[in-house]
Amino acid sequence: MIKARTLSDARQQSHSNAELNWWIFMRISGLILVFLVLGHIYMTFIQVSEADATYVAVVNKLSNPAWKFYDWLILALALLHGANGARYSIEDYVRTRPDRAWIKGTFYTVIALLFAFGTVGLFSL
Amino acid sequence: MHHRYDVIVVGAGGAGLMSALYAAKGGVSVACISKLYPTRSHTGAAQGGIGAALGNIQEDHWEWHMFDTIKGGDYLTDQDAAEVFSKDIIEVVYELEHMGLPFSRTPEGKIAQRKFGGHTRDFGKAAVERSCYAKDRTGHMILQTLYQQNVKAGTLFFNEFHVTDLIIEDGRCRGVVAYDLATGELHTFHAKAVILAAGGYGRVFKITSNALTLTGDLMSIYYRKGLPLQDMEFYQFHPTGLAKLGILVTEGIRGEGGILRNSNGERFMERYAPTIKDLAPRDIVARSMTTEIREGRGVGKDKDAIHIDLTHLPREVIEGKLAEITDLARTYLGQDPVKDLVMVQPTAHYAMGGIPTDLNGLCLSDGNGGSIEGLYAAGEQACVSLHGANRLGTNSLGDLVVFGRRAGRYAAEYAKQVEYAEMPENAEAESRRVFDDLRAASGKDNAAAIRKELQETMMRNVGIFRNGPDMAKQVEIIKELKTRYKNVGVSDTNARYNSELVEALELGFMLDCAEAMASSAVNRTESRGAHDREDFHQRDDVNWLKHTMAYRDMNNPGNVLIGYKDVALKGFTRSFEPKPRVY
Amino acid sequence: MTQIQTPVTSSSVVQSGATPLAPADVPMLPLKVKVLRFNPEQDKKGRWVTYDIEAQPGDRLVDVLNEIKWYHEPSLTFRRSCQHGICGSDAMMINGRNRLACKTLVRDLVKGSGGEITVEPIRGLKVERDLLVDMEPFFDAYRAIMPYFINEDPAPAGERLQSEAQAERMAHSSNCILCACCTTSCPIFWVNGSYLGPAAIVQAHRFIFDSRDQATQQRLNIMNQNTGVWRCRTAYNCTEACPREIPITSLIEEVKRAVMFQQA
Amino acid sequence: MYKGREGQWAFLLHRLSGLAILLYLMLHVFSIGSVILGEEFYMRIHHVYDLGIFRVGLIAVVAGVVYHAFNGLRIIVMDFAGAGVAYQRQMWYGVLAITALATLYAAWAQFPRILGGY
Ligand SMILES: Cc1cc2nc3c(=O)[nH]c(=O)nc-3n(C[C@H](O)[C@H](O)[C@H](O)COP(=O)(O)OP(=O)(O)OC[C@H]3O[C@@H](n4cnc5c(N)ncnc54)[C@H](O)[C@@H]3O)c2cc1C
Ligand code: HEM
Ligand code: SF4
Ligand code: F3S
Ligand code: FES
Repeated sequence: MIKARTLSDARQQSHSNAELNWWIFMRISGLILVFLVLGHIYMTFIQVSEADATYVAVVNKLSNPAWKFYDWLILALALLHGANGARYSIEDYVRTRPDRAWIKGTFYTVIALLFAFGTVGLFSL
Repeated sequence: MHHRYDVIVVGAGGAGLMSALYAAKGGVSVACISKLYPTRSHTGAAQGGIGAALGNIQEDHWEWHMFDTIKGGDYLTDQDAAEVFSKDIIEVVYELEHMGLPFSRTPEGKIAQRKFGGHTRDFGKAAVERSCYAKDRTGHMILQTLYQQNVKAGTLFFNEFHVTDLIIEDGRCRGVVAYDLATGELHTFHAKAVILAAGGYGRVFKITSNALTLTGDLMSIYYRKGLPLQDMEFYQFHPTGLAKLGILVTEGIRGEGGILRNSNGERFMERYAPTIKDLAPRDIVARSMTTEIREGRGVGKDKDAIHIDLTHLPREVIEGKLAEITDLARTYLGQDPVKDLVMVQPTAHYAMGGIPTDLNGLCLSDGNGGSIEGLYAAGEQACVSLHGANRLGTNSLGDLVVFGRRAGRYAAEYAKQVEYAEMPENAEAESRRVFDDLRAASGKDNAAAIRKELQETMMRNVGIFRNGPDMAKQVEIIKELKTRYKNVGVSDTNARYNSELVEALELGFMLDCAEAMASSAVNRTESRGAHDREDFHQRDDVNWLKHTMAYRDMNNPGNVLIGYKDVALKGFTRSFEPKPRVY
Repeated sequence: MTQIQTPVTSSSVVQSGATPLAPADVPMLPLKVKVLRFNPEQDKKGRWVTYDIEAQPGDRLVDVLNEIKWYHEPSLTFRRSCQHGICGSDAMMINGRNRLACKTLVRDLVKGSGGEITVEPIRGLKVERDLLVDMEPFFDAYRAIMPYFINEDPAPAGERLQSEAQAERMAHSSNCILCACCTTSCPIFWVNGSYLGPAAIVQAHRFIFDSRDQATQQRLNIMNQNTGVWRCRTAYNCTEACPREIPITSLIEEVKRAVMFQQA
Repeated sequence: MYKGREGQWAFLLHRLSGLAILLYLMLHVFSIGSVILGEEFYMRIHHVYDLGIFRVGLIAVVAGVVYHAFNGLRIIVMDFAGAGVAYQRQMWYGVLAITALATLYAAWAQFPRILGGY
């Protein structure tokens, strides 16, 4: 973003609620993720060993639509939440314009691909 | 580099910002040059308040304010100035409020007011709440508000530019020369009108409430041109500076009920000013304190301080209305006003004298009505003679805005009427010479050592109590320091941000101010207001009801020539006969 | 030329005018003052220089720096004016934290037997020379929030009324002296200069919560942009650095909520 | 290093943990998602996780997630309640304590399995 140096710059830049909405989203998704992610970790890592997550086990578990939805919610919320969080970092640390555009572009593409990959994975089983 | 604006304002304290605002309102191009960022100006340090007869707490009238100002000034105040002031200030305080200044409020939502030294009802009957305040940071709020309004108005600022010379030819001011700290370059500013508002020179004293940068630059530059400085002998010592440091503890502390006590715990002001006690004007309180100390009733290790007692006030008042000074006392002395007595000492505070002006801020070139066309002045560095021989608390902030406003207005009006007067070629030659001299000097002497000696000797010889022999000695000391000053070298040869060079320059300005001050003081053989002589104890209206005009002797530098100017003893509608000054 | 000795010892002979006079029984502490110096005309990058000097526990750090400048190293460059924390000139990074040199006492920096004090310029703004930085970006951010009172209604003859509680709403935010201690302590501002920074938000708060002001919406809009309040990650460095004890993070959070409710 | 206090470190850790678990999430989605590429491919990746170093790494992920989650709650409380700002330090120590406990618990649950090769 260009810095608002004058009032008119500032006015020009101020018509979007994007940052506010993301801010709220981070909080709401965070609240939901607490339960989803901690639950997920508890069930898949503490109760059972990582070694138990065999192909068969995963396929079995995901044959239940409830788990499908549960995992998909984590996938969607966590990726969005994480991607936006990473955007904060990119905007803070990458200060030159062309670099930032490239990095953001590549990063969003990777996230989108992963989301597609994961979704297909969940629902094709 | 060369610049050209209709009006140039020098200084961005309360006076400079107010005049810049009003000059801009006059529809001319304005630029403000300041050696500090505007919000760093010392107006921000003012705590107690700004006096105006709003009558928000108790009945009050501008006539009472006018009377108090004149009496406070020991009748050396020009009464026409006092009348204009006491009327205008009411309007200007409301104007400040309309600019958004966050004043403290009364329960009805009006501007809050409190008592202050020397402000009375009914011509001296009893203390009255006249000081409008924003907690104890009124000056801070005025400075911020005025700067904000200038940002709104789009005033152009040249920050960290030190004005080094005024261009005056054939009785008309044509502009200024300034040194850009960032690059080390000299800039010339061509103008139709120039307003000077560069503040005071308290740094000539050792213990002072003034900032390090208050070195009387523009007074000195004016004086170097052979132009007069008025009433320089009148310098106010504020009774309550934090012991040793001089950092100010507002008079508002006594307005809120604080009491001065000596080592016996006695409320000694009852003896010196039976009617208004601790709320007597500053000169009287400072002298009473010094007398107590001299007679062995001081407190502290060196028995050279006095206690201010707030412990009987509720904590909310102390931490709320007096938050600033509570913090200062805790930080610097480790004394908590809520439960401890705080040690204070008189501190050099305010220059009543300065560049003489008329009621519109136009600078005067002599005591007989001569003036410099196109040159205006306001604020502490100017002398309309509102404060006479002693300023009342809260009247300085008032002075800044009332006379800053007038100077801005009249300068703009003037600038609209005239064409640019020609700027001489090589306008910066004199400034260049001053810098070259400093750079080329032998370097045998250290600027800081000279400054320190000046500050200590001024404190000792031209301080609260004065006498002929000491002051005469001081005149000689200053001569000697000026000779030594010629040898001060500047070891830093860099162009960018050369603060050593600038400080050496400022020392030169301080020496001039001290010279005018000491010479004016020896000359006045009476005691009046802040000028108190042990060898001439009485006020002498027959011989001395007149202003001093100190000129540098251009043929014999180092010598000071003294002239005089009449005191305006009549206001426009009211006048007050000189009377003995008792409280 | 003035004699410059480094390292130096002082200071029974030369004592700065600003230094409070020592009662004889207060000991002088030996200090090593490590200053990160930079001269644009000679240096490529900053260099540490150590000054050996003596001071009293009750001295302000600014007294110590003045002492160095006046008697030992005249080229040392830093801003200062009022010497008591009201003008906001002398923000610097002292022992790793932003403070005003004039509100920092020697006894709060070293132990009773003396020690080392490090002094660096504040971060995130270009160092011009030694401890003096370019303040323009800081004031640009200040100017971007419309830092002035706006009320287009014709003014009444007297004051605009305001209750004591409404006036108190501005008590903290109007206390700001624009020293930049906060903005230059903010980890976001260090890396992202387009963030308006805590000081500008405090100034916006001053007007947003002024019952008399009419430009609340515009200011909230400015705060709502990418460079505004949403960049704050509640790191609290600003609050801890503020010499005026303004609860800055609280104020920023209030502005965030105000933006949220405005848009709701 | 700037000598910030709790808030600065809380922020720094929150950011680092967020980025770290995002990185892990991306790997995780890829590895679990690879079920669609068939059992052989999936298990080949999956066996890498059996390495001790990975299993210890997973404990670190737990630590990161728990810290981030609870500090995220701390941030939300600060954003919406004045008291949250007033007690942010105490809450941060709470977050650290919870993180430490959760991490120890995860380690306690994991180490026998790691040592036992299960
Ligand atoms: C601690 C303290 C408390 C006070 N409390 C009160 C109070 O409660 N009530 C009251 O009425 N009065 C009070 N006063 C007095 C009053 O505040 C001052 O007299 C007043 O602020 C002076 O304002 P000014 O605009 O003239 O100058 P300043 O505010 O001092 O500003 C001077 C300006 O000139 C500039 N300048 C100086 N030299 C140059 C140069 N060579 N080139 C360019 N620019 C230059 C500076 O940068 C600065 O911007 C107090 C004073 C002090 C010190
Ligand atoms: C488990 C529950 C979670 C909660 C309660 C939570 C909460 C939050 C909150 C409130 C923020 C905003 C911080 C701020 O504005 O200062 C945030 C930021 C962030 N979160 Fe989460 N989060 C959670 C899970 C995750 C997960 C699973 C990831 C990774 C995929 C993640 C990655 C991030 C990142 C990268 C940031 C940005 C950090 C920054 O810029 O400061 N979070 N989180
Ligand atoms: S908020 Fe505090 S730290 Fe920030 S600029 Fe204002 S006074 Fe300085
Ligand atoms: S340090 Fe920076 S991140 Fe926010 S709380 Fe202060 S502005
Ligand atoms: S010198 Fe004014 S704030 Fe420190």
